[in-house]
Amino acid sequence: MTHLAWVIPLLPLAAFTAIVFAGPRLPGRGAYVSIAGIVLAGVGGLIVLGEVIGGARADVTYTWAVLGARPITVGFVVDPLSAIMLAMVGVVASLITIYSVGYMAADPHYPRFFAYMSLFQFSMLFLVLADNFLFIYAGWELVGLCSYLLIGFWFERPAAARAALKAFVTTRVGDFSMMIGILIIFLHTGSLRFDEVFRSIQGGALTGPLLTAAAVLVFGGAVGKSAQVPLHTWLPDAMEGPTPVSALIHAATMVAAGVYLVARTYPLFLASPDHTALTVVAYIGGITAVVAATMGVVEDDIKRVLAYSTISQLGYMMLGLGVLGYTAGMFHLITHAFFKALLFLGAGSVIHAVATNNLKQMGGLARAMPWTTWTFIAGTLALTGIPPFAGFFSKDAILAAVFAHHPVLWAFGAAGAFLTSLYMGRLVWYAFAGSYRGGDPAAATASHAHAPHESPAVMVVPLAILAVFAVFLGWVGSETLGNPFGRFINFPGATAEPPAGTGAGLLVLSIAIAVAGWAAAGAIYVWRLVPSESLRRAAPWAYTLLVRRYYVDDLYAWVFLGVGGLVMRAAGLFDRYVIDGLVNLTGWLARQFGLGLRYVQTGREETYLLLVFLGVLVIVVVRLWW
Amino acid sequence: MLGLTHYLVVAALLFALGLFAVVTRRNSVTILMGIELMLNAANINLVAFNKYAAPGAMQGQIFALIVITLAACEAAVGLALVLAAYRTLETVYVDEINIMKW
Amino acid sequence: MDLRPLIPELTLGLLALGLVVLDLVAPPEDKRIVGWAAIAGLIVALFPSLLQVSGGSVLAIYDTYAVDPFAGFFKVVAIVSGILVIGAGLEFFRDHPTAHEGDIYVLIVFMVLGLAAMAAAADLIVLFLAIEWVSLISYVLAGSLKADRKSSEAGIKYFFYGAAASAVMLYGFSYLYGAAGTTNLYALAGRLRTAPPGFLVVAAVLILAGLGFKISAVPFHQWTPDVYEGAPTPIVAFLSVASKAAGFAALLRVLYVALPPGAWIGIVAAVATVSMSLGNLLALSQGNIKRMLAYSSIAHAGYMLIGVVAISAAPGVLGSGISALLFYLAGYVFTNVGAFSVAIAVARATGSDAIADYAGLGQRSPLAAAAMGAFMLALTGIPPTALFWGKVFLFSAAIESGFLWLAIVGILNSVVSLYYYVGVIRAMWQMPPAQPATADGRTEGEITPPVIETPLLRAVLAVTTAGAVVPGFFPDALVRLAQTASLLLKL
Amino acid sequence: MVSGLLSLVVWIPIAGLVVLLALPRGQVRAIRVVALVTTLADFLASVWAAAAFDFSQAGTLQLTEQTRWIPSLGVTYHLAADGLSLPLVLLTTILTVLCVIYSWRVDLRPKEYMILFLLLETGMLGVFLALDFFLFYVFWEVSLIPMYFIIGIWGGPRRIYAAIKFFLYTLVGSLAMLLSILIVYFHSSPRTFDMVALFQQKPLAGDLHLAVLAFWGFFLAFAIKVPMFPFHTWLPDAHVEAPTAGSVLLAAILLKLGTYGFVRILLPLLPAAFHALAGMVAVLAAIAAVYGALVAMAQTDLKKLVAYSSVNHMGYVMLGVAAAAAAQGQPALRNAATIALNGATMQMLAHGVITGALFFLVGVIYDYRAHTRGVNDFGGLWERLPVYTGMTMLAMLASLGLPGLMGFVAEFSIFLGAYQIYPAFTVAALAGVVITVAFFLWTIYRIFWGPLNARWAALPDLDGRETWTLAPLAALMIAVGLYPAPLVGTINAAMIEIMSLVR
Amino acid sequence: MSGEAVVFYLLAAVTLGSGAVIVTSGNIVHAAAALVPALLGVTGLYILLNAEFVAGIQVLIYAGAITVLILFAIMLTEGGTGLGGRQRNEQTAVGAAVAAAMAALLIAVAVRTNWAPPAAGATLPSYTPGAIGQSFLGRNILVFEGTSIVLLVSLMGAIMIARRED
Repeated sequence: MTHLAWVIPLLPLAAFTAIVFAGPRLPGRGAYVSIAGIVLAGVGGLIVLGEVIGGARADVTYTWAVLGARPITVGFVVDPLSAIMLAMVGVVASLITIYSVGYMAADPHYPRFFAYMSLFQFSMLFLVLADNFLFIYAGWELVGLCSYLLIGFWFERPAAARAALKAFVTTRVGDFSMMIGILIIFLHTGSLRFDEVFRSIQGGALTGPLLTAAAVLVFGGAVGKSAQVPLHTWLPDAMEGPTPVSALIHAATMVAAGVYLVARTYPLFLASPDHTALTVVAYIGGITAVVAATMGVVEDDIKRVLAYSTISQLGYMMLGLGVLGYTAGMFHLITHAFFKALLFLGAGSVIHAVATNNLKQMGGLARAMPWTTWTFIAGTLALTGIPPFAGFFSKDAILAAVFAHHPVLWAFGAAGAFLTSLYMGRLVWYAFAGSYRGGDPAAATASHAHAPHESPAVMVVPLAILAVFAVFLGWVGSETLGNPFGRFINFPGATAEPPAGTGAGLLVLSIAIAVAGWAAAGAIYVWRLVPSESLRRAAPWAYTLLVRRYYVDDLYAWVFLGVGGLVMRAAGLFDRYVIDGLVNLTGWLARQFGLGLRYVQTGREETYLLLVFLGVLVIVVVRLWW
Repeated sequence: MLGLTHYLVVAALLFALGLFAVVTRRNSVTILMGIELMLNAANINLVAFNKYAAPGAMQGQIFALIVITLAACEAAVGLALVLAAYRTLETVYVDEINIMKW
Repeated sequence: MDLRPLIPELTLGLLALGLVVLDLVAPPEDKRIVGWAAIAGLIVALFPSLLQVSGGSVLAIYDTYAVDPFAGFFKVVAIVSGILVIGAGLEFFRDHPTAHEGDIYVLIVFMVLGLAAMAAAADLIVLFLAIEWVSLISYVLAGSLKADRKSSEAGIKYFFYGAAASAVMLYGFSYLYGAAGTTNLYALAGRLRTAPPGFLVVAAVLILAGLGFKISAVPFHQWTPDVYEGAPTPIVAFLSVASKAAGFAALLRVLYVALPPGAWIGIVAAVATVSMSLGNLLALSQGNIKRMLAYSSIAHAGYMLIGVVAISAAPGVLGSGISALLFYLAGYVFTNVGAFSVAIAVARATGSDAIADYAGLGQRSPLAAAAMGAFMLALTGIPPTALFWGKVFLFSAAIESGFLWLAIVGILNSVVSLYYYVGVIRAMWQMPPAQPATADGRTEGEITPPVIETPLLRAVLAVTTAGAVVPGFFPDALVRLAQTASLLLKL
Repeated sequence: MVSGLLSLVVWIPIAGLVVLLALPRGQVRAIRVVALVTTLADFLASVWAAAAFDFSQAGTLQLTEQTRWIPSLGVTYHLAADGLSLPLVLLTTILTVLCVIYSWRVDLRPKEYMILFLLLETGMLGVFLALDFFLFYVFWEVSLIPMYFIIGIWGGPRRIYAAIKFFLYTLVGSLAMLLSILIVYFHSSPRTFDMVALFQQKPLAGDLHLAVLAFWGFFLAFAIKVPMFPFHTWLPDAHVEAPTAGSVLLAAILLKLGTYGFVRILLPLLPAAFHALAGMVAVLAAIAAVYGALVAMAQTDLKKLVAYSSVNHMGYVMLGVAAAAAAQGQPALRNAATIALNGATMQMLAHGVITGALFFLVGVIYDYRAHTRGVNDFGGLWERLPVYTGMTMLAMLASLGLPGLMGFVAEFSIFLGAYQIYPAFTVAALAGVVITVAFFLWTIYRIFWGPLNARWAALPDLDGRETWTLAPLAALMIAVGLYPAPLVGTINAAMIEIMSLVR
Repeated sequence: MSGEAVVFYLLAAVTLGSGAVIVTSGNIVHAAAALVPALLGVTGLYILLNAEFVAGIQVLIYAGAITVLILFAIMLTEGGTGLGGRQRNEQTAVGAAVAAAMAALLIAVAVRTNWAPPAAGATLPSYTPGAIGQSFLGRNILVFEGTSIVLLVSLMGAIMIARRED
């Protein structure tokens, strides 16, 4: 059914349409329809994956429109890259959608939530299958829209509404860059289809700095969507959305679309002279990996910590792609999708139980909610790169690739790994260890009369399934098993083997770094050898810098809201008083001119008579002597 | 030698006198007199041209005759209007007749 | 002597004399019969004139009188406007009882005859006579509401202005005679060819003073607002169309036949520019409908002067200044008389000529308001109306003869004019009818009574609206007519 | 083929108008029914015309009717449709139907109201179908007058100012166009007013100075109507004061008369002059795109905001047109220009549908519910008015160019084509898109999101009539957005034909 | 200087002098009285120009009818004193300048134009009343008839205007 892969996205779309028009009347108030849609899609995705592994490929094209003399053909491609994404999105989204049934149970806008989820799933699958810039851009915008709608799902909360707005506009800035990149590419290659574009580029249609510029501009879109520095600020705010949304969109799938875009258009980047474009990708990724991680260390909101973690991990993926670690980057994308979804869903389970996002008000949840705790810890271990969990394999592959090409960036990666363990350790201790610090006695009587308790099965089961992936998925990329993933997803010419002999050493080193992070977390938060307060006192500026998120948000607020608002108001006043003023002035002048002139019409005959003769004289004089 | 130009100059001066009366006098009757002077100036021209420039026919004199007749008509109508205006507006000074302006 | 070419004039003369008798015998309390008789007679007199429009060209009565389609066209214009104006007058004088109502109709018919003579005069003497003839009657008619202070003032102002202007013109005529030794326009042409340019300019300007006064062109326009405001409205309507038309006829014949173009083209172009601009700018701030239409009429004189300037030998109607002018005049007659007719009807109802008192007319009297709206849009030159085509023809004539800038001036002026024409429309439809609150704060019902739409008024409005609008849709017949009539007799 | 079909389309509203004239003023219901039946009949007639239209030959003018109108001037009654005009005609007829449905509740002088709308419909349709300059001009002006009255009588508090401003401003342009028409006529040989003949003749091809002069005349007329950047200030005033249905037709159709003129007349008639000035047009277009968006963002009146967004969107259209003009004489750019022109035409339609819907939506909230248009007066309406919110967000998202909706297809094509010709301006226009996104989202945020403003706790959601007014437009936005090929194909054929005349 | 010239200058002086009185006199009756010598001076010029018939008519109509009319009008409006207050308006200076300029212009034209030269061998015809009458019934019949109508119309108009409304 590889040739019918285009049907897969339509399943969630059908679910979306059904829920929009018949919402509450559907089984499960729409939830079941939505689940049916995505599960079917997921199954389809797995089947396609299987067939592709078996060697099937497909590229279905049709003419979108004939513009001028040139038909613009578009279509869907099924190759390993899209197949693996299809399967990943299908599976993760299915689990998260099922989980949502429990998580959103009490929400008054329950059907709407599932409608949006289905729409998102459609958009994401559509994006993944795109074989051309037009469709990828379209899917890109649609997932952005869904993200916007879902972040703002609780639109009556001002913070959520603002976050939604911020997310959409910020990513649009990236899309602006991407669109310019697409325009450059179309101008020189005359096509929007990836295969034709790449063929033209190989044929020399687009070369040199312009090619680099085009690649970097396209990457700009990925920067926005994957929340890379400097367009990262929207993602932490996006945590205002319901937690399943954070898990699906802002951890597993949509934010990874930026990485997917780079992977999809990899020939473009590769063709850039001296790998300039890839270097840009690598540096942006490396910087993001570290910077985001540092901010995670001081964050108290459980979801925001995970958000910074996501940004940081996306940085790793970019880093991987940027250093020719094509396979590694994509592998990390897949593993990350599972364990980060797991972490978010776990966090959601926690939040569901304690009704707060603040880590400081949790604690001791391990006893109350064992399933959640243990699956969460599995995810954490995967994230921090502890073998043999999934993240270990993928992150290690990236670090190895980085070391092969950019030892400097390897330091970034290593620092990021250390910080990852640190903040995740902090999170785990705060949330699950110790004793319960929340439950304000007064408030406790109201809704959460009881102490925190385990979530319902509909939420726990997906956690468990995801945990299985988080634990075992890494092996598909393991060299010991012959790296089946690498054989499936690879890019000719993009190889990143670390220098001979360094492989094992690096492996040990990266494990050591991850463990060191854990140890540091333990030292600071558990055993309190170096209590966090003392650290804070030791370097207050550093703490403030991190809490203020490097002042980037403030800068943007100043530039876009302050200066931009000023420009906007100035434009408004300019239009009203200068441009329209000139228009009205013309009319006013004509009127005043008339008003002034009419005093010539004195009403007195002698003036009139004088002017008759004067008129004759003047005309003659002017005509004859002037 | 007395010639056409002499007459034309007299006519021009007479015309200017009439013009002066028309534009500077307040009393409408005097303005009418000024207009009569202007018409007479034109008539001098016509008759003089008839003699010096177009002696073959008598169109100039005919024209002058018509002008004289029309001047009489004009005077009659004009003075009637002045009288009527005097009744309603109670003035013959044209600069006082300016209900309508601008 | 062959009198057949003079049949239209003879008909009109006999009609006028018959009306004099009728006026004498008609009972003093019912002089309206004279008006009806005049209308009937004029309708009869229309036909011989119509025949002349498509007839041949001939110089009659010892070459003093031109009988050509051009003159025929203006005779038709004069007669048609006479009919419409007498119709409007019958409406107007219902509320302005005067013992002279019959005399006024008779004088109007006499004036039509004078206008015909003006258009046909081929001799300076005849022309001067005709102009004075028309002027004298105009003065009398303008001052004919003797009890009305404004009318008296209008009569006085008109008289002195006109007398002075025609004295200046007469002086110019005398110079022409002196330079050429003849009073015949067609003979003048040949003899003036050797005249010095300075002389020609002076003569042209002196003549322009008299004819410019007739057509209300700046700087000989200043009587216009005061006379239009003060004179009885039907008379104003007549002056604004018939008198102006005859003025253009005389102007065209004198300028085209007698004077070499170099002497006057630049001057007339300048006069056209100033007339359009001044008329429109001054009209902007007028609150009295008649005064506004006066300034508008000055502006329209400016537009029409474009047609005078645009002499070109272009075949076809697009590009010929004269036929453009004739077309425009024909449309203008209906449009302007129509506008004044509505003004008469509104003044009957409200007792006021203020534009502000047109408020709510669209509700109270939709027919009159719709007609007025059409007239205002037509005066602006919005299609599909006769004056739209008129403007098109005028501007195209200007372009064809190299006066593009004049066309641009005309266009800018059309825009300015929209503002005040729409002012009337705005009052009629967009302003609520005035409902002054009574002492205790309640609002009374509409205090302004609706326009009384008598059958006569309806007939006048129907004819004028049709005349103003139908050629907008189907200008072809009128175009052909104007084209034929533009063939002014040439020797 | 049925002859007279286009005449039928053009004149049906006049027939309805005559019937309305005969109806007594008090028969309000009958008046509304007659108006609705007339517009529906006209819509069906236009559908019939579309059915008779040979879409495989969409580039050539079809359903031609040509009879003598004013033989002495050589003016003919010449109507025909091609892939450019036919979609616009359909848009016009359908929107007029919707306007009549929406205006069902207009109680102030309904008879005059409906009469004016029918007259307006004839004017607009005539402009799109006329192929003789004078016929075109007459329809052009005829479409002006009813709109003046619609704004001036049924408008808001400053209606008098807005109406006269609209009238004066557009009259400046149309008279300038008249002058240019005459200039073109006098330089044609044989002299003719027939557009098709003139496009072939290109009368001023030899005289660039005069061609530029004539260009300015047309340019002024069209640029004011569009409206392009410095000539746009009549638009916000007119929109704010106009009654809802008037705003809708103004934005959806009347503005298109300007862009239609650019594409239909200026490009093929004066390509060399347009080419010489294309840079200027492109600059103005880019300014309009950015500046319009910025000014829109500064507005707190919802109608003004949408009005300025029109300035912004029409900037994209003009960018496409300017790109097409710049390609004159450069066969290498022909294809890019055609793409840009396709986008421009597409954007005309998209803007018509989307902005039409937006003005309906503003009207819904203003006319019958909140009686305010202050963006900041609302808040949290989503809670109370989910359907209304959904419709509005759909329209606004379409307007900001979200893929999958109609506006994207248009903008994408414009940028795709224009980038090859005016890369810098295209990038500027793209920046305008970002600002557009920002202000539309900000507007959504302020009106629909956040906590519900207690003032509006009792507002009802869309009723049936309103829903039916909006549903067709929403359907169009989505349908064309998802499957643009048929429409683009039709337009494309016409654009290729027009570009072949740009030589 | 020939006798003709002497007479001419005398007549010109009388005409222009009286004219000056008309336009400057503060008493309107004096002005009206000065009209008579001015018009008679013009009459003399007509005689010098061999236009005896015109001169006769000038005396009859102008010096006779029009002057009398004017005097009547003055008496009816100013009560016969002729002293109605200020006679001159504020624009005297401008008016004088315009008059002077106009005179200069007209004189310049009169002097510098080469007026139509008399046709070779053309002699002055005899301008007898008979000849003029012949002309009026022949070549100028239209003017003649027209003038009569204008006279009738003016009469009607003047009566209509001057009569008090009953």
